Amino acid sequence: MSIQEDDFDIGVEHLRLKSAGNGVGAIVTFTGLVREFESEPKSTDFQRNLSTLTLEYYPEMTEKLLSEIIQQSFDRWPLVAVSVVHRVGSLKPNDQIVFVGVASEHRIEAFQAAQFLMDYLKTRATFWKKIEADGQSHWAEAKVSDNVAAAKWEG
Amino acid sequence: MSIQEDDFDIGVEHLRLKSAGNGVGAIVTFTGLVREFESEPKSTDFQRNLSTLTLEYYPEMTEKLLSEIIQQSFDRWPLVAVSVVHRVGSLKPNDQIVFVGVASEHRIEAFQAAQFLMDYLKTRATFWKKIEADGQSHWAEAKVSDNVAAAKWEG
Amino acid sequence: MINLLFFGRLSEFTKDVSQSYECAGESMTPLIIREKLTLESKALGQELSEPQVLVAVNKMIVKWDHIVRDGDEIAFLPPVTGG
Amino acid sequence: MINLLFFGRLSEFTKDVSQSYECAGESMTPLIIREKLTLESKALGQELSEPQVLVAVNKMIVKWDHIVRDGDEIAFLPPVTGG
Repeated sequence: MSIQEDDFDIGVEHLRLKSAGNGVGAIVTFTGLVREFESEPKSTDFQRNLSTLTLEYYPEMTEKLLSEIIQQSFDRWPLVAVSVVHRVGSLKPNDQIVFVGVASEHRIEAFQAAQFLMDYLKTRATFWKKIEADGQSHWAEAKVSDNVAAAKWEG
Repeated sequence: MSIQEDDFDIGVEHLRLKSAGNGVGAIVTFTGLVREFESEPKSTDFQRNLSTLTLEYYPEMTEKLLSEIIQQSFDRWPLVAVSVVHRVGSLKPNDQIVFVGVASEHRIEAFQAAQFLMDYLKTRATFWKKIEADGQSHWAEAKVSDNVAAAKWEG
Repeated sequence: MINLLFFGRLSEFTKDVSQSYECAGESMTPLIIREKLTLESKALGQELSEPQVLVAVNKMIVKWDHIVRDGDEIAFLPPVTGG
Repeated sequence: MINLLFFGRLSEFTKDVSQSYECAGESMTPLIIREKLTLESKALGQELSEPQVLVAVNKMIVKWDHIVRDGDEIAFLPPVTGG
């Protein structure tokens, strides 16, 4: 698990998961990218050109939360390895933001765990996005759809 | 889409998906690997050491079926790009067998489409695995769990 | 001439059976050919009669009573196991 | 001394408010500190009172009536938006 300003290399991350142990039959990865267009909050048609995305986090607490989320994924599914990388600082359109990779014996648990990790990361890990678009900046709003996605893993 | 004897490079495939168009915010990849142990059919505890996995296919028909499956994923979800690579011929433990990559605006459809593609590929694309383990060879049996997984996309 | 293809586990049972049939004007279907093959190898006939086995003519999945013509390619397909 | 941290959108409202409080023997909670901050900035007070805003003491999420001690770090956390 890593929180870093530097970019990450999917090939390197994938190789690490592939080499994680005997019996890996499935690797699922998720990569989140900065999109070039930013929908106006509360509007579906007006879009603005994003110039910079700045990611803030809470040092130490964010690492601890990510570790807990990763631990939960191991508690829920028989996984061989999990890798999470989240970038912070200043990013540009098409930059990579986040990587989640899961290696397991079979594909079902790898897909499930990767989705779980992303849903929990999106709603529980202390990162905040500031968006600069068309010369104005605002903090991103939390999405109801992310809370709905995370809620389905409860209970 | 490609059916090939050669190995594939996740970094290259990922870059291709990342560059597929404006607005890509999510990339999900699945990679299937040859596992070092082969469970005996109809037994859960006896395992054999796999030495070679040979993948047979039906030239032209397999390409056509894969194209249809990919088209269906575009019909079902708003995707930006899909990539499918399947190897054939003789493979060894830990070798890569199959790659499915999906690029889309948001993560939900990328995860769903990648699972759909794998479920359909596993149950509809004309590939057959021959397993050599502990000096004996046999053809892999189709898995009920794959049919169950594919059936959930119907109706 | 109708060419026959056997994939996966089916290929293990085809050592002593015809790999093609002359189509001498008579109306031919995969079902009739399966019956002819069963006379040549009972083991192959049993395998081909498994309900999960599909048949393709010219690389399209068809029903077993599909009419085949001279020059067609018939492929017998056991359950797929790729991925 | 209790240090205060404001993240995300909350940091936009803290220009003129205290970033720390002396803890002079009295029993202190994040709720009391929120009330003190509201006196300094009504806008910040409103933001902190949003039900989705969480509070962490020494990097652990706590309830608003958690007792804080000298040397503690209180962080006010708006809904997260990473990933």
